[in-house]
Amino acid sequence: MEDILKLLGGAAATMLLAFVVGATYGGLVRKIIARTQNRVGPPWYQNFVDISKLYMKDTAVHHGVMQHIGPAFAITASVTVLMFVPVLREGGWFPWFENLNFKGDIIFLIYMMVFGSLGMALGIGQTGNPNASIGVSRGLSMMVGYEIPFVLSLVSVMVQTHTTSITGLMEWQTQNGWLMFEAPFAFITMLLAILGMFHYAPFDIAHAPSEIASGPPSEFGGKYLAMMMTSGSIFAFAKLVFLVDVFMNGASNLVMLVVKTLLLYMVPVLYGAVSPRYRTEQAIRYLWGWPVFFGIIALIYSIYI
Amino acid sequence: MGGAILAYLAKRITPMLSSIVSFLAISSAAVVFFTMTSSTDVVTVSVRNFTLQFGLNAYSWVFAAMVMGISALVSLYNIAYMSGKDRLGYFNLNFTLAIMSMMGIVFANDWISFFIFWEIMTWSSFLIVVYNGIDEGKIGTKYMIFSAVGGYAMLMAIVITNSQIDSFLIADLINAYPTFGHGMQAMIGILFLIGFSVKAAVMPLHVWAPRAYSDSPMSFTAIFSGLLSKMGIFGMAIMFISVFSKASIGDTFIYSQVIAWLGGVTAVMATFYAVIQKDAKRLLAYSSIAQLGYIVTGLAIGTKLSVMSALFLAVIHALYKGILFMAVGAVERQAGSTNLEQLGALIRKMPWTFFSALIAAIALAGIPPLGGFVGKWMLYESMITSTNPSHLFLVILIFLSSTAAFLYVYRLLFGLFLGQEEPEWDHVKEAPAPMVIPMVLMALTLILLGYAPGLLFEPIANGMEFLGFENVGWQMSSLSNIWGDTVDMQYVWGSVVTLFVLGAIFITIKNRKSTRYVTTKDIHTSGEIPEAHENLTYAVDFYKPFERAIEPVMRKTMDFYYNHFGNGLESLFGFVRKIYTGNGQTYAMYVVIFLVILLLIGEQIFK
Amino acid sequence: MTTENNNLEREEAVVVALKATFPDLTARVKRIRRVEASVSKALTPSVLVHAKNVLGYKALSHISCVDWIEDEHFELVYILWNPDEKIQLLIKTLISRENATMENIDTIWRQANTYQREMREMFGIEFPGFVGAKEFLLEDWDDMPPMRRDFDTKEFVKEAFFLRPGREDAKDVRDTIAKRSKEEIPEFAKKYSREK
Amino acid sequence: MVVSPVHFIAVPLLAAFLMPILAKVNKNLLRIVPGIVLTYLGYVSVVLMNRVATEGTIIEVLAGWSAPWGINLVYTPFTGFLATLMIAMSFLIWLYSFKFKKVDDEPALKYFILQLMLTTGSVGLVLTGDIFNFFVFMEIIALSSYALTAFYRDRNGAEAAFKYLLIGAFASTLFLLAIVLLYSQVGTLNMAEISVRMHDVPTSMKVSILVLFLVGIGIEAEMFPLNGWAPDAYSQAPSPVGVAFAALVVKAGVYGLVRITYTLFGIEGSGIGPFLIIMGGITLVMAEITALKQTSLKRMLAYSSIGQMGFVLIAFGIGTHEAVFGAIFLMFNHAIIKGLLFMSGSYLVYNTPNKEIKYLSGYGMKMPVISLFFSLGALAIVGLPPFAGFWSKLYILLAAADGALYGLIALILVVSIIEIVYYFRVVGRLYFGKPAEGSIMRKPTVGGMIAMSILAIAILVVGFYPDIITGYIDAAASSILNTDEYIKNALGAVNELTPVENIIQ
Amino acid sequence: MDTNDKGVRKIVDMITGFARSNSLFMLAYGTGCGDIEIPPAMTSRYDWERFGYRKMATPRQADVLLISGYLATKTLKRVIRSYEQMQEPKYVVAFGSCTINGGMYWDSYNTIKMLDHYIPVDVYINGCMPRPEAVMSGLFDLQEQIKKGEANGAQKYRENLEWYRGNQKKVIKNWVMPEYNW
Repeated sequence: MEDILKLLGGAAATMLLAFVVGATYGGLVRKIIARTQNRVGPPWYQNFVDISKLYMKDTAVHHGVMQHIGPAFAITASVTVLMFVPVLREGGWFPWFENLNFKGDIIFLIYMMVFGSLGMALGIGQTGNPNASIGVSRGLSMMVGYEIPFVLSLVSVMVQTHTTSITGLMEWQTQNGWLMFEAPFAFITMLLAILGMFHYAPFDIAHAPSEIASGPPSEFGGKYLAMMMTSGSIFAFAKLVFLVDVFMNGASNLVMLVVKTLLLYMVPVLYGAVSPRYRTEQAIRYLWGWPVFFGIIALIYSIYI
Repeated sequence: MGGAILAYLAKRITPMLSSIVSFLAISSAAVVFFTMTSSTDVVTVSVRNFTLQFGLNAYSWVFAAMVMGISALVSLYNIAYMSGKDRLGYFNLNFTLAIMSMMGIVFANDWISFFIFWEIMTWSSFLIVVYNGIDEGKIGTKYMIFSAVGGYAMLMAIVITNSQIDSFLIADLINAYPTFGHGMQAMIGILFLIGFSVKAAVMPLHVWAPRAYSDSPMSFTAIFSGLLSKMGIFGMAIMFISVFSKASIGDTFIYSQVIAWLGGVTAVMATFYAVIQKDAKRLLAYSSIAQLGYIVTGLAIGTKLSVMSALFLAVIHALYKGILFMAVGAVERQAGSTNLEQLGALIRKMPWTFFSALIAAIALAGIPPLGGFVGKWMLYESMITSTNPSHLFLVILIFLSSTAAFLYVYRLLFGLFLGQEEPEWDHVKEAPAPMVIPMVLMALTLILLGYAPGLLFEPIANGMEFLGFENVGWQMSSLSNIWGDTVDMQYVWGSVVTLFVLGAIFITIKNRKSTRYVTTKDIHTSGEIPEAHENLTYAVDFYKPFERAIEPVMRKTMDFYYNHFGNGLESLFGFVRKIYTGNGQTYAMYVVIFLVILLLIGEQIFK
Repeated sequence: MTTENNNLEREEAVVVALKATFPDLTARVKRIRRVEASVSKALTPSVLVHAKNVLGYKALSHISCVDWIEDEHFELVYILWNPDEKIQLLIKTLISRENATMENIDTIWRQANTYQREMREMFGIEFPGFVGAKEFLLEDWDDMPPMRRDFDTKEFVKEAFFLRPGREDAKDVRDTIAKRSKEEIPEFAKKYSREK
Repeated sequence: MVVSPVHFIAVPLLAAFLMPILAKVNKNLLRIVPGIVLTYLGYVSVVLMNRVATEGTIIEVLAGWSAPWGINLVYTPFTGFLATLMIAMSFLIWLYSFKFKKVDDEPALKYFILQLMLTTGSVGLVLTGDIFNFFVFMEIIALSSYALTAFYRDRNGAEAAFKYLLIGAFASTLFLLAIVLLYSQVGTLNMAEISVRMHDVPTSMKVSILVLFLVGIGIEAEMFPLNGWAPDAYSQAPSPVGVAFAALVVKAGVYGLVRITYTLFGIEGSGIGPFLIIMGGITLVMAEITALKQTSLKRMLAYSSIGQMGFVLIAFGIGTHEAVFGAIFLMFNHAIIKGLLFMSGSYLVYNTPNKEIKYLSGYGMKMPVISLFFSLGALAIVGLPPFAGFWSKLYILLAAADGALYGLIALILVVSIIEIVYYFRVVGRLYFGKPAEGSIMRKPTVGGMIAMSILAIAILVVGFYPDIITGYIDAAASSILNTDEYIKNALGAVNELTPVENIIQ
Repeated sequence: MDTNDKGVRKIVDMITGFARSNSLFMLAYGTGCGDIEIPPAMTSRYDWERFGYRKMATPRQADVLLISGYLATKTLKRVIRSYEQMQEPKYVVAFGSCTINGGMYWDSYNTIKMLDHYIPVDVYINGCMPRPEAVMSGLFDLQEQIKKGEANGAQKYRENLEWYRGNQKKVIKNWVMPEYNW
């Protein structure tokens, strides 16, 4: 009984950590984008204020059951991904930090990342807002785009290290060095893939505020929008931790974790801050172009080393 | 055993005039099947100089159970779906015949009875495909030609095997196969594979499938795509596991490579076609071809894990494809059309259908908590952990098709159930009870299989052991691959469901009082108030951007080549027909010439 | 630029050309690059077609309407522009105020359609055979066409809208601001103040 | 009542000639007489079949002359089986055409006489042991079928009959020439003796005789280059005659071919086998391909029956016991299925302009029973499992596989795919087109319905439980194969010069 | 924890006030000429994002409705519709003299003169199109009001809806009012 309590406590702590770090990253990103546009930019805690204000909204409106439980899908997905990714290697500062993770299988995580967006898409579909469904169709098509390089790099990593679970990967990395260097092509493919995954500028056609009135979440107000933003930030953090675990052998303590994740996060953010917006088919064509090319090299590399 | 045979014999005699009788017949057969215990005794029917043996072994038990269970449910659905349509007796006769023949195939121990029931299944399903009279695109003849090609290829193989080992028993072929010469092994193998891959709609031979699935009545398509195609898989599994594995290494490599890649290509191309379809039925037809592509790839890879995943996926596919087709049938019956671009917002009117369709869609897409993920996980693991490198590139192909599967799954649900509420569909009511019950039941089984896949692993494992694998390990609810990585489905299922419930509770409780439902007309249209008749659903050309992205791949369809081949043949036959000119003199002249030739060369022929 | 500032031959040539074909038309040169012609109502369409095809006034920039309420008629001014000669030609016609009607000329120029819609909504001029949506700028307007001078806007506003008190006359805001912040209005600005 | 093979010939001939007189006595008597005769013959054939099964072949010497000259009837299991088949079929044809030409009596009389003549001719041909007698019966068949084709006095009926006459006459002359040559060499007309003395005939002469025989009887058996006349004859003849052709005439032709090649010349090692296979194959392919392009239903059925005959030839060409068994089984199946198809087909197209298939759409609803028979026939002829056709095709394929003739198997299967195409095109149109308004339906006569249902039941029964007739076919196959046993019986009986009386009861 | 106890209540109000004031989501309706003032306020020179203001595309997500110029009766109809679609604590900032007393259109037959008779207005910013600094100062006032808790325009609208409806119906002739989903 006692360790279950400890486990749940740990899980709750990780969720809180994820939310806090995720939201601060959000704030930092807005500040960095502002700085690139030569403006001061909001304080780092701006995301917290936004989310708490949205939670404190008095009224909320929904168009039916599916939209009502849409955000629940999103939260489930992001928290489950978080749960199944080892946030800190054992023996870190906060021993009770490692969460419910067990072997943390990669293929399961790939599918889990899609679970959230599909669930949300169903909720958005129910709203009946044409802008929202256009956003969904673009978002899903884009998803097919970036999933391929994402999977290519993961498969090549799995083949190279002969294990399909993250903890297995981390053990492998402890022996023979970070995968970032051991499987360089896989890492390059991954970098190109996460450009698409985080929906920042070049690939933010799905949420384009100017064209389709902020796309999918256009009918989500008040608590639904808040729930979406919380799950968004947790999801961002979970993805980053996943990538750090796979390529940089995770982090033993919080500071290392934050540093690594921030560095990795800067790639899509900075690239996004300066680039215009792709149309959907251009995005798909791009994502199936160079990233897949590097991915194939990574695969060949992983087979024959 | 005798009971089961007796039951389906009973079916054969009573030409059902009403679907209720057919439902009773099938469900009685199902009950008999499940109650009967011993699975070893053999019934033989002797015909002239060879005997037709019928027996049930562990492997065929899996397929038999699947066929019986699903067809019993679907026949319940059939009562409601077909009520009010004409020529009911005719339809039900063939419906029951098809199911009976599937049971026959599964029971058959020897190739001849296998072939007999295979052909009965073909032509009875043909008579249903052409049932509702729409024959544009010559679907009836196209289906008949392809299944005839398949059937006759198999007949040729059977006949040749008999000439080699002059016995029809499947078991004899399996043990005698290694002794054949190289050429003979290849010929028999290829002929059998052609026969099975026609039914399993593998790429080059799949052209009949999309129209056949979408044109026949929905209650039959649930059986057609769910179970009939599995008979192809049933045969293919026998060939791959027990026969080819014993053949010389060189051969098996070629077979498994070619078929695996064929399966992969089928999966990708069929999914791309499914995404751009406008009609729900056609979309589902292409999607079932794609799923079959996965199963075929799983079989072809041939490792213990991949075959287990293929069989597991086969059963799961039968389940969720059954639900989806039944759901589309219910919508078609209630709303009158299945065009994705016109329908919308049926969720409030047909909640139960939507629920089961949602569960089926989640399973089809392979999303974690449900059974679909288990099958997909094993398939991927088997490919990643497999030794030969080409499987790795195949993983990418399969993964591309399963991600694109999310697209058409969403388009199906969105097209039918979500989107704007139009006055045009206000009259739609929930489907009648006999339609909804089977759907919901199947959905619950899917959820159950997500929680404890072991329930299905056990029979599959016994079946595989029967076929030729040794000590196939299985756990109740955890999957593992040869590298020792495990996924504990109970754990996954539990965490996902609890989190979901928590999230749902939280979002409902949070200022419950002031959350209000608002119709889909009250949306942000920059201040305008859309009247009732204004249709704002965005459903036409839903994935146009995606279509433009994959456009170069889609230019030529397989039909294009087949039509060319068909026209070529047509013109050749036209030329041949000219020989029969029709006037007497030429016939007489033929006779004379023939006589002369014979006299001249008579020496050599009749020495 | 070719023209000396007050050499008006080209404008005169236009007047002569007009008079040649339409003798009973009074035309005169208003100023450099602008010629006026007043035409009877029946003749207007033919003059317009002539101007467009023969004299090269390809562009119809606007149709405006002047409400001479005192002598009971509307004056329609068709403003044409000759891009090559760079001369503006004004064709003026007088139509009666009561149930005013005018030929529909959107066959000659498409854009006349919009101007005519505005004429119909704002002045109540009917253009028979003219196809255009009823509502143009005003929504659910059931009063009489607002641009006519017999429509008393002040009265309408007082009755339709709420007026914020304290704005009875158009007081000069600068004095109040200067008084509030105790500054002296500078000398040169004084002569504009209305305070006196 | 003494029962002997001679009755098969005597009784129907007698009846045929008595018919005109009887017709004068009572108008509808002429319809009943053939029925009585055929039932009696049916009884005779059943009794004889049992006797053959028990004691072996029955030899019947006519009018006391000994073997070289006398005519003797040889009733072996094979010929017996064919005879019973033919009688049964002609009985059904009689039933089918009972109400034929109700309107004016005069042609009906001619029709029934000719029908009886046709039956006697074919039965006689099958039973006779003497080559010349064989020729005589062949002539009877030919003559009666010429007349029957020309029954409808319209233009293309006459043209078809003329074509048939032209080529038929050619055939008989060749056959006669062959007999003359043979007689000059061998000096006897009895088949058994010929086969005994055949080996000392010089090869070149032997070859030419064989070629003449082959071409002569080939025309009757519709081999490839020689079957030009068949499709026109089939399609222009009235429907019951079409059935007669399919059931009787072609069977007789094939029997003749088989009898000559097997008994007279012996099949082993003499190259006739492969020749038959090749010719059969070509016939099969050509017939099926042209059938695909046909627009009129009856021509299509005609070509398809030619194709089936080609298939039988292939089977006989292979020559093993298994193959011959398959061939006989296929002949049996072909007779009943083609009979059903012709009967139901002719009802369907009775009043469509020149028998076009495309007017048939939607007949499924209007004439449910007839179209059910037709589709049953179609399913069976193509060889789909639960029906009769499947077993025969299977046995032949098995025989071919034993002989390692893989190319042949592939050819047969490809051709049966073509067969499926054009049959199912018709079935599909029957059931699932939209019925055209103006098509008036032809109500089937009671007799026709009975005949068709008997055939349908026969197909189903044989399909589900083939063992009923496999026993007889086995015996038939073995009897045709071992020629020396045939010779022993035939010569043995003749040497003792046993007159007709003391035939065993 | 007894929320109606004075001290705790104050803390809760303080937090909600802080949150609501420091993250205002603008639905800039861009009706009149004032909308041209907002881009400079957003971009690098004035950058109102540092105070937590953000421009949102749909009324569902927005808190503040910026009415930035004269309102013809036609646009008033859409503005009311969007206002009603916004979620509860919502504020209206109207700037430009045209919303205060009709501005230079004071005698025009189809512009409304006093906005607050039709929808409750929390902050008026005068000036015939106030410069970005004025807009910013107006928004600061709004933030002060929110912090003090006085910005209860939505509540006022809800309470005397009939009065508002009456005024609106007076100007907009046959517009059928969809029911208000507060």
